[in-house]
This record gives sequence, C-alpha cells and structure tokens, in this order.
Amino acid sequence: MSDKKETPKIGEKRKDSNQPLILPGIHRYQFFTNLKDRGWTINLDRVALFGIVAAMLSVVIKPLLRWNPATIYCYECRACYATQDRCPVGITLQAELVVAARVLDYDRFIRNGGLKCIRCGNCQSYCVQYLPLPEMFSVMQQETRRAMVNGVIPKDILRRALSQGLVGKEYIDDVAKTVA
Amino acid sequence: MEYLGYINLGIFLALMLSTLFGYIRTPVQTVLVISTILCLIVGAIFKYAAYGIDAVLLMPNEFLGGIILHPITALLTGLFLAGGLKASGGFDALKVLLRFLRRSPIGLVGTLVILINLPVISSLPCGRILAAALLPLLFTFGFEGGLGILTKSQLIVLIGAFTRNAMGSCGPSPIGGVGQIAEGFLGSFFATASDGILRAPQAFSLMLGTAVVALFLKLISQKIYPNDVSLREAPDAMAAQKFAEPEIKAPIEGYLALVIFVISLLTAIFQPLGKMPVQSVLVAGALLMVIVCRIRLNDLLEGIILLPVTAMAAGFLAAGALAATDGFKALGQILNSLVGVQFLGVAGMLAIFVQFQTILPLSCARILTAALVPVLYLFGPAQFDFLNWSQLAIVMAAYIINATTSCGPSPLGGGGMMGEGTMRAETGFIKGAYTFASMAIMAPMAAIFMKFLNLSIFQPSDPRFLQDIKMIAAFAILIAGVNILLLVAGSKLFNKESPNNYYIQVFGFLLGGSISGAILAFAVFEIDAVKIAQGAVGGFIAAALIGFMVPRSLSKRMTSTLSGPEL
Amino acid sequence: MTLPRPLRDPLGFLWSAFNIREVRLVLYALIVAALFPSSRYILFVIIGITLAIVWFKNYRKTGSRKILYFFGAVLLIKLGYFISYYDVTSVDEARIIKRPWGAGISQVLDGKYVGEGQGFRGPIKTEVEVKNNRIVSIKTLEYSDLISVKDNQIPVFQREILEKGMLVRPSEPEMFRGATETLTGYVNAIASALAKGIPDFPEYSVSSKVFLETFFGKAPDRVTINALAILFAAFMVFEYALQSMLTPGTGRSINCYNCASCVGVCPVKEVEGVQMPMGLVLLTRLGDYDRVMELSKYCVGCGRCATKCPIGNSGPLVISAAFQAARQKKLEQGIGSEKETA
Amino acid sequence: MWIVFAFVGILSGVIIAWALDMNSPKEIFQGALGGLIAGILMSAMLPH
Repeated sequence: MSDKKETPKIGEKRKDSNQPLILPGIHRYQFFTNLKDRGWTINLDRVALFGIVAAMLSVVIKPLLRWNPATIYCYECRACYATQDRCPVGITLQAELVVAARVLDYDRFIRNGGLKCIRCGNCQSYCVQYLPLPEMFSVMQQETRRAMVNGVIPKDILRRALSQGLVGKEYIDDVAKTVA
Repeated sequence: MEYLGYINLGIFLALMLSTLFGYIRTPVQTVLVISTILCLIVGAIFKYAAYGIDAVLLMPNEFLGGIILHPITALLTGLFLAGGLKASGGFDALKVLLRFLRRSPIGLVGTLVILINLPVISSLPCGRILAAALLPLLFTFGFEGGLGILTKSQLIVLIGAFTRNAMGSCGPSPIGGVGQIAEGFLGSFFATASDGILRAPQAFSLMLGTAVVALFLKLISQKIYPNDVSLREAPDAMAAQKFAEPEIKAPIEGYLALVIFVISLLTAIFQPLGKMPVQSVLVAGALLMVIVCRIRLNDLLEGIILLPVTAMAAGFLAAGALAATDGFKALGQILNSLVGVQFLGVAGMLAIFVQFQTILPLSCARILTAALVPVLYLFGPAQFDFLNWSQLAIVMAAYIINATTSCGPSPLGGGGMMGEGTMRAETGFIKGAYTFASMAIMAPMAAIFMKFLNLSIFQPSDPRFLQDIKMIAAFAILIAGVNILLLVAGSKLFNKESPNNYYIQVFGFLLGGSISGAILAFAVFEIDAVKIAQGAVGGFIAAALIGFMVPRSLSKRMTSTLSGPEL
Repeated sequence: MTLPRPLRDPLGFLWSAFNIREVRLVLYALIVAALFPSSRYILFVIIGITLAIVWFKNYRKTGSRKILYFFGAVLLIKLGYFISYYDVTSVDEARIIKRPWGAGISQVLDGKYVGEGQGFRGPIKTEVEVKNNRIVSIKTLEYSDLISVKDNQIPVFQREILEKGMLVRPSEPEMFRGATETLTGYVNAIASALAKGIPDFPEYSVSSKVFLETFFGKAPDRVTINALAILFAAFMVFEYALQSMLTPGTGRSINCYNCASCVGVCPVKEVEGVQMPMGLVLLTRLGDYDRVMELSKYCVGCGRCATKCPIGNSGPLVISAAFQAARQKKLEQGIGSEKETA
Repeated sequence: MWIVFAFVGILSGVIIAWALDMNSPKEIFQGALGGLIAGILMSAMLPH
C-alpha cells in the first residue's frame, strides 16, 4: 500500500488510476472475507436476483398485457374449491385455472377442465374477494383458442384432453380441427 | 418420464441439504435459482424426448405458475407500512405506550409477556415485519442497550421467545398468512373454512410454544452452548444502582403513524369497507403515512427486507419447476410407499410428514408449504383416502403450525437469525429450542385443539362444547407438563461443558418426538393402540432427523462454516 | 463545436439518466400508463399532487411562481369540467325522451343502421334493420369474442327482440349470468344503431367530448386500483434491488439477511441511530452513498464483520463500493458541468 | 373460545415469567395478568 501515508480526502480525484480503489486507512485484506470460494458468486448472485425480480415482474405484467388484471390479486387461498357439486361441469380445482390464466399456462388450464367452463359464475360466490372468475376464465379460453389455432399447444395435450372429456361443446370443434 | 420426478426431487433436496450444512456457501436465493435452472434443464431434455419442441417452449409459463403473488406483495406492503412507521417515529410512540403499561398494575413482567405475544395479536403476513422493528427495542432492555433492566440470561429468553412468536405469526394471519393456503383446501369440505378454521389452533399452540421456547432457552440452550452469546452482563457495581430511565419523547407524527398503522391493519383484517385486497389497504395506509407524517419514499424503501421477498419468489420458482417436472408427484409416491412399511403405517407416515418442514427448514415457510399442502390434500378423500375430512383438518393444523414456524430455526437467513443477531449469538444458537417447541408442543397442541374444539364449532351440531374445553385444558396441561418435566429433568443431568450434553438433548428430542407422534396419532385416529404405536415410531424417526440436525458444538462448527479452513 | 451531451453520447446519457432514481420512477409510471389505459387517471392525479407538493416547497424557498400557475391550471380544468358537466346532463335529460327503447321504436325511421358498443373483449358492431317501426333483423358484424356471441344466451335474446319487434330488457335476467358484459355491450350496440335512425337525436357538444376524453377518460374501477397497488409494490422491490445491481461493486449488499450478526461483533455497533455494519449495507442498497461516506468515518476497519457474516459481506467492502460509486457519480457530474461551462 | 385462550394465556404468562427469572409471587401474578390480556386480545382477533 503505497498511499498509506498520504491519505487523500474523500471525494478527491486520484491522480493514479492504476491503484486499487480502497479507502484511506483500511487495509486491502479487509475488503475480502476469508471465504475466498465465495468470490465467484458475486456476479452469480446479482444475476440470480435479477432473474427472480424479472420473473416476479413478468408474472405481474403479463396478465395486464392480456387484459386479465384481476388474476393478479387472487389470494390463491382456494376458497373456491368449496364450489364442489355446484359447478355444473364438474371443475374441482378452480384456483388452478386462475393461476393458469395468470401465467398463460395452457396445459394446466386444459388439464383442469378450463375448456369445459361455461362461465356460470357459481364459483364466484365462494371467492373471499368476489373476483370476477367467469371473466378471467373467458379471457383465458380465448387465449387458449388462439394459441390452439396458431399451433402453439402440443397436440398430445389436446388429444389427452379430448379422450378424457375435458373439452366443452364450445371448443370441441376447434380442438378436433387442431388435432386432425 | 417416470424417473424425471425422482431425479429433480433428488437435485432439489441435495442442493438444499448441502446449503443447510454449509457445503455450498451462497445466499439461499441463488441456490434456489440454480436448482430451478437444473430442474428445468433436466425436465426440458425429458420433455423434448417425449413430446417434442412445443412442450419445451411452454415450460417457462408452467414454472412461473409456481409464483404465488399474494404473499409476496402482502409482505412487501406490510414492510412499507413498517418502514413508514419506523421513519416517522411510530416506534418511539410505541415505547411511550409501553412505558405507560409498565407503570400500570401489569408491571414489567406483564408488559414483556404482552410484547412477546404482540406479533400473533397483530397478525401481519410475515413475522419479520414486526421483528425487524421491535428487536432493537427489546435489546434496549439489556445492559448494552442502555436501560439495564434485564440480565443477559433474561434478555436471551426474551428475544428468543419474541422471535419464536413472531416467526409463527404468519400462520394465523388472516391477511396473506401461510395458513390461508391450507384453509382454502379445507374449504372443499368445511364450507366456511376460509374464514379461519386454522387460526385458533395455531394462535393457541403458538402461545404455549413461545412459553416452552423461553423455558428451553433458560434451562438447556444456555447450558449446552455456554460460550456462544457475546452479550455482556452488567458489572455488579452498575447492577446495584438502578439506571435513571431516560425520558422518551415521541413526535406527534409518530402517534399519527401508529394510529394509521393500527387502522389500516384492522381494515385489512376485518374489511369493513367491502371486500378489498390487503395490498390495496396497506399501500393506501403507507401512502397516507407519506403524506400525513411527512416521510420520504426512501423511508418506505428502507423498510423492505429483501431476503424474505426474494427467497420466497425464488422458492416459488423452484417449487414451480419441481411441480412442472413432476417432482412433487414423486414425493407423494415416496410418502405413499412409506404407508406400506409395516411399523410405520399411515399414522407414522403422517407423523413424519407433519414434521417435514422442521426437518428441512428453509428461509421462508411458504416455499415448501405451497407445494406440500396439495400433497397432503391428496391423502384425504380427494385421492388416496387415508383420512376423512375431519382427520385431514387435524393433520393440516399440525402441519401448518410446524411449517410456519420453520423459518425460525433456518440457518439460511430465516427469521430466527434476526433474533440471534440481536442477542449476539452464533448462528444456530436458538435452533434447538425452536425445533423442540415446534415438534413437541405446537404440532400435538394444534392437533388436539382442532379435534376437540374447532371441529365441533365448524360442525355446530356437536353438543359437547364445554366438555371439550375441559379436555383441551387437560391436554394443554398434560403436553406442556410432560415437556416441561422433560426439560427440567434434562437440564438436571447436564454438566457444564460436557460432551454428553448433546446426547442428553438428542435423547430428549427423541422422547419428545415419539410422544408428540403418539398424541398426533391419537388426535387423528382416536384410541387405536396400533396406530398410536405407529405414530410414536414415526415421531421417533422425525425427531431423530431433527435432533441430529441441531448443531452439536456451535462455535467450532460455525467457525469452520463461516470462515473456511484457512482461518 | 461541442454538441450537448444527449446528442454527443446518447447511450451514455440515457444510462446515466437511468441511474437516477427519479427518472426511473417516471419511467415506471410511463410503463404503467402505456400498459394500462384505465390507470392514467390515477397517475395523472398522483403526478399532479407530487408537482403541487414539490412546487409548493419551491415557492416557500425561492418564491417561484410555478405553484400559482399550477393552481390556475387546476382552476381552468375545474371550470371546463363544470361547463361540460352541465352540457352532458342537459343532453342526457333530452335523450331520455327520445330513447329508442321499448315503444320508442316508433320514432325510428325505416332503414339499416350500424351501431357500436363496448363488449367484454372489444368493440361489438351490429347492423339493425327497421321496417314499419319493427326491428326486422339483427346482424353481428364484428366482435372478437365470436364464441360468446354464439354460445352465451345472446341468440336467445336476439330471438326475443325479433319476436317483440322492439328493444326490451331480457325477460329472464338469471339466464345471462356470467355474460353480462358482453350482453350489455350488445344491447348498447343495438341501441346506438337505433339512435341513428331517430331524427335530430341529441348529441354531446364537441368541446365537452374533447374535454372529457382528455382529462377524465374512463373512471378507474376497483380492479385497476388494486392492480396498481400490486404494481406499486412490485416496482418498489424492483427499484430497491435494481440500485445495487446497476452500481458496480455494491452488488453484494442485496444479499444481506438483515440478521444483525455483524452488529454483534462490531466494536462500534451503533452511531447516529444506524446499526453499524448492517446499516451501511442497507444504505448502500438504497443508493444513499453520501450517507455511507459520512458514516464511514466511524468504521475502524477491523474486518470482524467479514468473518461473521453468513454470506460474506463486510463493512469495508461496502464502504469501498460506496466510495467508488460516489466517485463515479461526481466524475460524471464534473464532466457534465465542464461541458456546460464551455 | 376465549376461555381456553385466557387459560393458556395465563399458563404461558406464568411460564414466561418464571423463565425470565422473575420468581416472586407478585411478578408471577403480573405475568399471568399480561398473559391473560394477550390471550384475550388474541382471541378477539379470531373470527367468531
């Protein structure tokens, strides 16, 4: 440490740009922990954190772009499971449909019978926040249909859905056309 | 395709365990993101082989579905509110209130007891919100903090008990608490369950668990790790003369902020203005604070504790990746095959399952809860039919209380670390107390409460109300009494700094675990000798896993973990 | 000739602008406004209030008149609002008499009319044919959600209208549960088509139309407000994490567990209400480098915090990063001012 | 419901008071009182 004696004031520009940037009076070894093996993770942590935050933001912004903002503030408390027999088409896991609508997960939507939904609104009365569940489902059904027409959804999923009877009469033509 | 789930589960567990034991030294969110990426890569290879490129392209959507937005945003907005309260001097106002309480007939002890139970009373979505703000206040009671009212041992007990209460408080919270996940699942049968079927058992067992943690810290932790708290005792000369208490004055904005805080909390909990998400209420409260109490936006930002938020989001990502690649299906099958083992059976499997999160403590309970509660749900009438709905509710209560308190003992940035930092202890100091309390007191207590009181309330035809209250009181005394006896007897066996202390503690864990397993089995299956024996075996196994994960000698282990072999 | 910085070094200028928190906040507001039209009203109000507060402080300090202009503008808007409010209410009253609903069909002249309404998934366009004061046919020309027009009880409703020959409310409201918005849009489309057939149907004046579109637009509903609250939280945490991701060297501070392990071993522990090494880390994360530099004079540089921290932060590390960041900031500002004077 | 909470509140209050090295009868009583208040407040926050 050549500049130990002549301590520059804070904020003053240094003449020698080759010197490592350290504060006056502080030895270089104190900058680093003794865990040398952690050194390589600094940038990894930053990248990981950026990934996490980006994922969170994408989960928030995606529904907004798809005109489905109400899905964002689903508690996922699954109070809608109480619908049970009062769902006329026998969907049991409504909250899964909401999550699928939020992140545009076609597979999950179809698997849980989203294409059967007739938007009767019975589940809405069980929601602790009275979210507009039928509207969410209708938007997601449109998205799914569009994706189906564009051929984004793998045909295996559609075939399985057809064989298990997970497609309602509104969409059965589209699904059959896509599979064939 | 069948092996995919097992491979990914293996990757996840291996990464998590090696982080827990300190072989991988990175922050927990990085590890979780790495495990997400690994799982996705493995999953993508399998999916490409099975379904082709389209299925692979849809995978990002699938694993993003794992993120549960509500708890994250509720936590964030709660932190905003706490940040605003801190910046505007609201906690000074609270100090004045506490001083007032101390001079009332309740006295110092009563005030401390209320303070310890404050997190559950105010039920915020994450315990850290209050802990971050109140721990410095608790610290001032000690010699180093300035007031010098309490001694070192008392301060350790106080801070440990407070942190336990705070870290459990996210379970019974009605505004985005962990318990809501399970309540929703129970809603399939108990139509009004989402109004709080799990809240009462948790609050109940937390109160008792807090007391036992205090006892454990006093009797055992301080003896087994005698040199791991660097708090200082007041010198005798100083202790003799009482400190003159400095007069605390709070700014008027502080009182205003406190009022806004309480009002927005009550609005969020009781929703008098029509149904409204918690976040909106809390953000409105925070913004109101910005305007009324003249604080800056930076103060709101300063209130954010980044780790729980990012760890939770990263955990959800990891859980989402596991779910998208059948990892949890594999876990369900493993647990299912445990049922076939002769001496475990359903009761033993449940006793292990209930303690699962105490065995594998992550920095936020929600990471695993969101993934494991659906597995538990499948044990009920929905799929495997091991349990009927009432039994499922009992197991759910026991599971959730253990899950929510699991961020206390976590060495990966769990909330308990805040308490350890405040009492200047080594990381892991309070792990033993926390895991013992959540295993031996809270889980059986919650199960008993659920069985005898809550179920009869939610099915009001049951007439045995008063009798059940007596039953609960008897069980509370029994469970607490047995465990307290265990603690006291164990502490009598200790010699100072003897290596046997650790084995005595593990023996206590095993005993406590098997008792708790038996009680759990009794709560679920009533009097059935085979089932109770199976439950005891399951509890024994879980307790062995928990007990051997409690650090043996703290300083040596932590030193080697923290500073590498070179130092 | 030296160009001003934005033209000479556009990318660098944008980057340094992005490094300023206020600019980022405005950027977030713009993103939200672009994504989410119904939030513009609230954002407009928030920006107005912020400007009012800032300029009011400015007025008290320097006597700048901006706040007076602001109040003038608000007054003008209010005045315009009252004028157009009066206009709109009077037109609405006049419209009630000339409604095409029910028996009002007798006012409609024969012919084909096209009307528009707002459905759940976008605009609905219908063509209505009227003959001898009866609705003869209804055609849906355009709607993005064709399926719900086919399958939600709309054909039933259409048949009902054609049977009666006039626009009436649906006889069984229960029937339309779950498709209310589409149905309302559909009804509105038919009503607006019929209104075109009524001679001298009262219209809003152009000025009030323009005024309402500019300043008020669609009033925000509860969904919007709640989504905005969540977006606010999301952007705040993004902002909080971003500060140390953008500034080189301070990246490690984002990993802080807030566990205060370092406070226990620090010989300084607490100064000026800041818990010593941990407070420095948190301030660095916040981007408050000046305060970190101010507090750094208390750091004795013993490095004990580094051995204790579970993720390997240390006070000196953070201070040096903050020093570097503050220096960088000063350098950039220095270059800017030099150019300005030149 | 509140009876049980009051009961456990008192129990935990007494245990905490004892764990805090506050052994005199007056202090134990104060702890029980504090626990009682905490228990009743807690049960008041629960849904009815």
